[in-house]
Amino acid sequence: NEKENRSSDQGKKVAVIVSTLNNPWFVVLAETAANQARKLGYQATIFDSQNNTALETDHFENAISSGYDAVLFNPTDADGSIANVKIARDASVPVFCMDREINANDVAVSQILSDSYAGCIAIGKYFVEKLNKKGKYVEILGLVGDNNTWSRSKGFHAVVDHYPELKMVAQQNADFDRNKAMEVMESILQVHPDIKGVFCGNDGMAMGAYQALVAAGKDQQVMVFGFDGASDVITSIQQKKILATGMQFPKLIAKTAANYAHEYFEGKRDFAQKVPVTVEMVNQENVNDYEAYGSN
Amino acid sequence: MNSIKQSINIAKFQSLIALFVLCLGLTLMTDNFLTPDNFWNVMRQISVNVCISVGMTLVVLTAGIDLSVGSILAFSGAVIAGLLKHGIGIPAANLFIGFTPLGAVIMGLLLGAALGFVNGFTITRFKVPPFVATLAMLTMARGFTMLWTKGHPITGLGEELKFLGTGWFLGIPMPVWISGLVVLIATVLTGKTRFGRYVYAIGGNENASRLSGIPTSKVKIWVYSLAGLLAAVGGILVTARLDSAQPNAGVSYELDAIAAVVIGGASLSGGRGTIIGTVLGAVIIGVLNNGLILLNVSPFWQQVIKGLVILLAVIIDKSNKKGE
Amino acid sequence: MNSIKQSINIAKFQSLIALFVLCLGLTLMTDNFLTPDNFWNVMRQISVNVCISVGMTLVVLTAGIDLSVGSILAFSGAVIAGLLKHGIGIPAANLFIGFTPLGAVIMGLLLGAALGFVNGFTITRFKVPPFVATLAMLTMARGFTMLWTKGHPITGLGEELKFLGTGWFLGIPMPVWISGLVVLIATVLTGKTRFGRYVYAIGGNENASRLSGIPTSKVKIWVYSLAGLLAAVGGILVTARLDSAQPNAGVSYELDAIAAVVIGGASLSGGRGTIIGTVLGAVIIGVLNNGLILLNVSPFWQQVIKGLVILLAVIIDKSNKKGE
Amino acid sequence: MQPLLEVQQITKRFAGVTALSAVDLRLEGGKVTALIGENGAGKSTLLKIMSGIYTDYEGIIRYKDEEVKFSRPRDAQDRGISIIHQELNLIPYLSVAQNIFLGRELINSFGFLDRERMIQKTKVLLEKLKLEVSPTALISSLKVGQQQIIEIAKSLLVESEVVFMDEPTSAIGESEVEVLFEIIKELKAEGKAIVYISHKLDELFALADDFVVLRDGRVVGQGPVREITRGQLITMMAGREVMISKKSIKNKPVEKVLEVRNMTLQNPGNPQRPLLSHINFSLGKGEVLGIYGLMGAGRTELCECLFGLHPDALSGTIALDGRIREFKSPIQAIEAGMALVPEDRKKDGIVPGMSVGKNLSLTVIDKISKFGLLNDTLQSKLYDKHVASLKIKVSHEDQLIRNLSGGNQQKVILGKWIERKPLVLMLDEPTRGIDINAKNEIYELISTLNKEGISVLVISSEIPEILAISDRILVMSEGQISAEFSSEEATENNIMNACIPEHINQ
Ligand SMILES: Nc1ncnc2c1ncn2[C@@H]1O[C@H](COP(=O)(O)OP(=O)(O)OP(=O)(O)O)[C@@H](O)[C@H]1O
Ligand SMILES: Nc1ncnc2c1ncn2[C@@H]1O[C@H](COP(=O)(O)OP(=O)(O)OP(=O)(O)O)[C@@H](O)[C@H]1O
Ligand SMILES: [Mg+2]
Ligand SMILES: [Mg+2]
Repeated sequence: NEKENRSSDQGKKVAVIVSTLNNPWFVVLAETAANQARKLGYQATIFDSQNNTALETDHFENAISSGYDAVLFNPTDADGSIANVKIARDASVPVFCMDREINANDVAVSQILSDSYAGCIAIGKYFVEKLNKKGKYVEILGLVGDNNTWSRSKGFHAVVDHYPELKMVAQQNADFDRNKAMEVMESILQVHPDIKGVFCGNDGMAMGAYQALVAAGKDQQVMVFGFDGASDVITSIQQKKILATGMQFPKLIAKTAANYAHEYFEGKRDFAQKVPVTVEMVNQENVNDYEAYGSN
Repeated sequence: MNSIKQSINIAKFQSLIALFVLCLGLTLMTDNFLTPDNFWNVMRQISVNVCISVGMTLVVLTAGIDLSVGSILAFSGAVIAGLLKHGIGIPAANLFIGFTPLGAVIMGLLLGAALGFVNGFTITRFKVPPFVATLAMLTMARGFTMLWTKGHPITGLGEELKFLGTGWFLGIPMPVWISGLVVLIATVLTGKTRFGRYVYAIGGNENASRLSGIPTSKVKIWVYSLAGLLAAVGGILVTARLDSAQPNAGVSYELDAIAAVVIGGASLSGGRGTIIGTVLGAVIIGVLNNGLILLNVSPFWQQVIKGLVILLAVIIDKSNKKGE
Repeated sequence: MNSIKQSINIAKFQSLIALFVLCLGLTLMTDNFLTPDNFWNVMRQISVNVCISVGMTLVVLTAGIDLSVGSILAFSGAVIAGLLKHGIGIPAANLFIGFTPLGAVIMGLLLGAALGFVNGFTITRFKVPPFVATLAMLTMARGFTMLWTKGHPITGLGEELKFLGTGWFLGIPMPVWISGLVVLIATVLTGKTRFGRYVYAIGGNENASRLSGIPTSKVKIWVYSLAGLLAAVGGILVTARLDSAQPNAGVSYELDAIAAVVIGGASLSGGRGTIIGTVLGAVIIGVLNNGLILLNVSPFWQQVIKGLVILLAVIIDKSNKKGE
Repeated sequence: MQPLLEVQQITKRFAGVTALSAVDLRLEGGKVTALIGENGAGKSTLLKIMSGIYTDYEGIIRYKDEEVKFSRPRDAQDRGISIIHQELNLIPYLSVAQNIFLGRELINSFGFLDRERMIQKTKVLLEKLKLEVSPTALISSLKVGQQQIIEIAKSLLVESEVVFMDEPTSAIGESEVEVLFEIIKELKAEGKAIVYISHKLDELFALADDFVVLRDGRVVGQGPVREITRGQLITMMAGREVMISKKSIKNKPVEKVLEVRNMTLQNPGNPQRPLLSHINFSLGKGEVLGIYGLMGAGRTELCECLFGLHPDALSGTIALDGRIREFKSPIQAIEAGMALVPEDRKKDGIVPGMSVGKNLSLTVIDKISKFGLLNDTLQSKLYDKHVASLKIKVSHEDQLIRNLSGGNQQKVILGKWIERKPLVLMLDEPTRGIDINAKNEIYELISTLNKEGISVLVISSEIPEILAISDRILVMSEGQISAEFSSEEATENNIMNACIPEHINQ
């Protein structure tokens, strides 16, 4: 059809639509995807949805009408983003989801997923083990309107809630923000100086919580768990400051997505609907096998 | 009257030139700007901002401001989605009320108007500055949205609602029909009715308006209620387009709306501005957003450029008005 | 003078009662509110907002508003961190400039003041409404922050800087020393100097002030520069406390600052308000944030409650001022 | 005869002041009642109560034999009571017609505004008032005097039975005043009750049937105007005898303080017709130079130019104390020794939310500073000095200036300039809306300043005032100086003749 013709005689264009650039993890994801696409000989542009599903719609529409040939997509929302991917599908532009899932089959060509829920189950297990199945703990949530916040929280609780002697004494949000996490932790420590563990919805908040613990002289007593695999936290795990994090592999995910797009252009069509990229738990024993944001 | 027309013309003129230059540049610099597809794209994308900005224009004309529109949008959207999907159940009374799409939409609109009413009431009855009253509402309505949705999106709302967001009618997308209707009604309202005249008068000199027998509090309460209602219309559009109500929808939409109003030539100190100017302001912002993407500008630079454009638009507007 | 004292007293009185009730309630409801530890906790947490709010008070006293403080905070913090960590290198000229912590901090402060200056200049020279000028700056400075950091935090800034954020001196945390100093200087500045008197006069009647020989534009430019400078001080504190500059630091801090100013009894239409009132406003907000967490209130309800408190504080303030 | 409107035992308190205590008043149809009294006597307050603006008062209002209590201005309007306020109450960015019909717009059969009909009616009204402005002109483009006529037009639009006029003539010239008087006479003939407040006593004798004198919120005298003399009225108002001081002739000054040559101010909207053209005059040391002219003659612009307010559109030279100066801003003008008491007190003169003490010290902050910090004692001293020497009626230093009456506000503004000891003091309508007692005090003040060697440039729209205080009089017409008289030569007649533009005489 027309689209094929137009794109075959010149370099193809790949849109990288990412949920937010307000968090370094996503910056890594977006930039790796764009760079890989460029390496494969395509033009690539990053679109920032600013955590706003409606803005994401705009990006899809704009990308399609300005002739992008594929979308490497990091959705803002598992449900809300479905409509957006459908826009692309209807225009026969292939979409490859990265990191976050959309709750629909056969809309995206393939979803390369980092399973936060499963990853947090692993962390939950380790958490239970490290706290010896009892004691008070605190959970710090990300943005309360964000569905990643909840998939992480649910994965964690799917394990931890089975241990009645593990008591969550506070659950507060810190919007994925390091400073806010520190302040929240400072205040929580006033009421619950005797907690043994903190589970944070991402690594930035884990760093903030850790800093509050250091200031209160409780960094030895309280174990901090994060999620993401950001560079600060990997370093901190090496230094035995933070206990564990869930390593997602943004670079791997991004590259896979870009490679899939390349294969798609080459004619391949039989992609697996879901390609899980395991979230690996990084702890103080195995940290030397990892580097920030996973290996290349 | 003529003078109002004149100022409309000037405002139009200003923004039209800016818009024209922008469009010309984009047409020359990209292949895809001037296509019917992209045209409807831009129009559909601005429709939410147009609805909100029209309400904001009314508020700004009375020398007020409404920071709560984004949160009201989210709450109304969430309530529509919730009612449509789950209805209201009161288990104790063994009662369940289901809602048709129309019923849910009406409830959402009423909710938006009611929240706007609360804004207006606080402002007029307790003399709370609009900035503060609506700032408080911004926080509260967001909290209510979270409470209502428990932080989770509400999805799968059926074809009828979806049609409002994604359907076409007579070759024009539904959101464009809806925002167009809003603009039409608001233009008549501000230019041709007593209510509109009072809105301008209150913004021009509230005290004098009261002494002239204008029920200033009543008019202002109406204005904020309308702004809330229009935010709810925005909420319908956003929800319908996504077939999903997002709890964090509409965050910082108030800033885009205010930008549209100001680029459209209205004065934040009240009494001056037009609906049509605001629409042009919204179009400029929309074309800019679209154009920056077509031009493949990095998202970080986009912010810098948008800030500059807002500033330039207002500076040019100001300097041209000096000669008046 | 006396009248300033009086109005301080009234503002103090208002906010003090509110604060007292809040503290009493929290003391009764929790075991841990009234402890020295928690006291310093709250004080340290509000220190950033205090710095920003003091600058905001000056701006609001001149009947202006500054929406850009959060972005300026982020940009200054990022520049300090970047200079400290990487210095400035110009490979072409084979030039590299390293920065000591002091040097970097000074550069950050200068940057903040310079961005504030740009705000003031746009507002006075081109007569752009403060809301619009600083809205544009909000967007632009955030964009620059992203460009400077490439979206990544800059971490590991050394002990000297960290001391400013986490150290103690004579039994008082460093951030509290710094914000205390800011408050002290600002109180003298507004109450005891010609500059302060001019700030109040301009907010009270700009025309009359100009005709009395007050250099209104100059004073306003100073005010916005100071607000930018104080935002940069906030940027130092945030960066130093975290030992890391976050590109998304300070988002929506302007709203907290405005809330503090307004709860503190200042009028957004200018000419009325005090530094000490604002500080009390910031303390109220800080105590509230702290208390809601101590009580483990659900994050959803926290927003609703905060909105309500802002509203109530202002309504009580208004109704008591009626009798004046 | 049965009164149309009657108030009994009206008392009104503001925080701290009792503005009215136990006032009785009877208004009859077909009569003009003059309400007079010093600044702050309570005149405006009384009218505001009767027209539904203040609703918290004690006492009874009876209208057409029926006790009424208005809860808002609209109620009174609907019953046929209209008021022209002392302050202008117009919407700057609406047009003349839109303002006149504000709150009572005409609606066509579709429920939309009937623009044509409103413009038509406005035209008729404006013709009647002999005001030549377009019904579609924006109010903000009109001068104060023209705006005041629009206010009058607004109140004439409704059929009302009682018309209150609170100093309608304070901003308009003699010819407009005559038009207004014609209209008032018509209203009177139609059987309407009119209350007229003015500080210009001559007007009252020409117009009023009855008088009511208020002092400190009490009625201190009333009766038919023909049974009282001017002197008696003044004594009643002031509680003592007041003499209008006459200007004594003195020697011509030799030293010139200010010299203006060929000053022209371009009109940005209309380059063909400059706002000021080829102004030449000089001001001697210790001289009082009066400037008279009709509304819109350009007198305000003249002062503004000398104060550095229009640096871009100005040409010509200004020499102050023998040095050619170019003022780019008020600051430069002030530093060179100029001072301006502006025409619009509320908008340009006072900082309403500030105390009297602070307003007084606004121009001389350095004088109340010690070691770079403001000093309370010095400020109080400054305050005490001026309150005593200017006889400012104020209860304490921290009283907000907006709670003072107009005359006292004006004295504060004068005080803040006197403290700077300017070379040239410009007074633009210094006694507008000020009672006769305060007026006299201001005249005395001018002559004291004079003796201290301060030169004064004073704009006034009242010929008697100009005659009373000036050593020399300039008459302006259409942006030009049309005549100059020494105080001996000047008479009401030759001044009036000089200010009528030539093409009208032809
Ligand atoms: N809103 C107010 N708050 C406090 N005091 C007021 C207020 N309005 C008027 N007053 C006081 O009430 C008294 C009567 O004022 P009013 O304006 O009626 O005087 P007036 O006779 O109209 O004077 P003028 O000739 O200057 O217009 C004055 O002492 C004035 O200071
Ligand atoms: N901004 C303006 N645009 C156009 N014309 C103006 C403007 N300001 C003043 N004018 C015109 O300039 C002339 C001089 O006005 P000005 O106010 O100086 O007169 P004035 O003698 O001081 O009158 P008044 O006695 O009312 O103070 C008038 O014809 C007026 O209409
Ligand atoms: Mg009066
Ligand atoms: Mg004048």
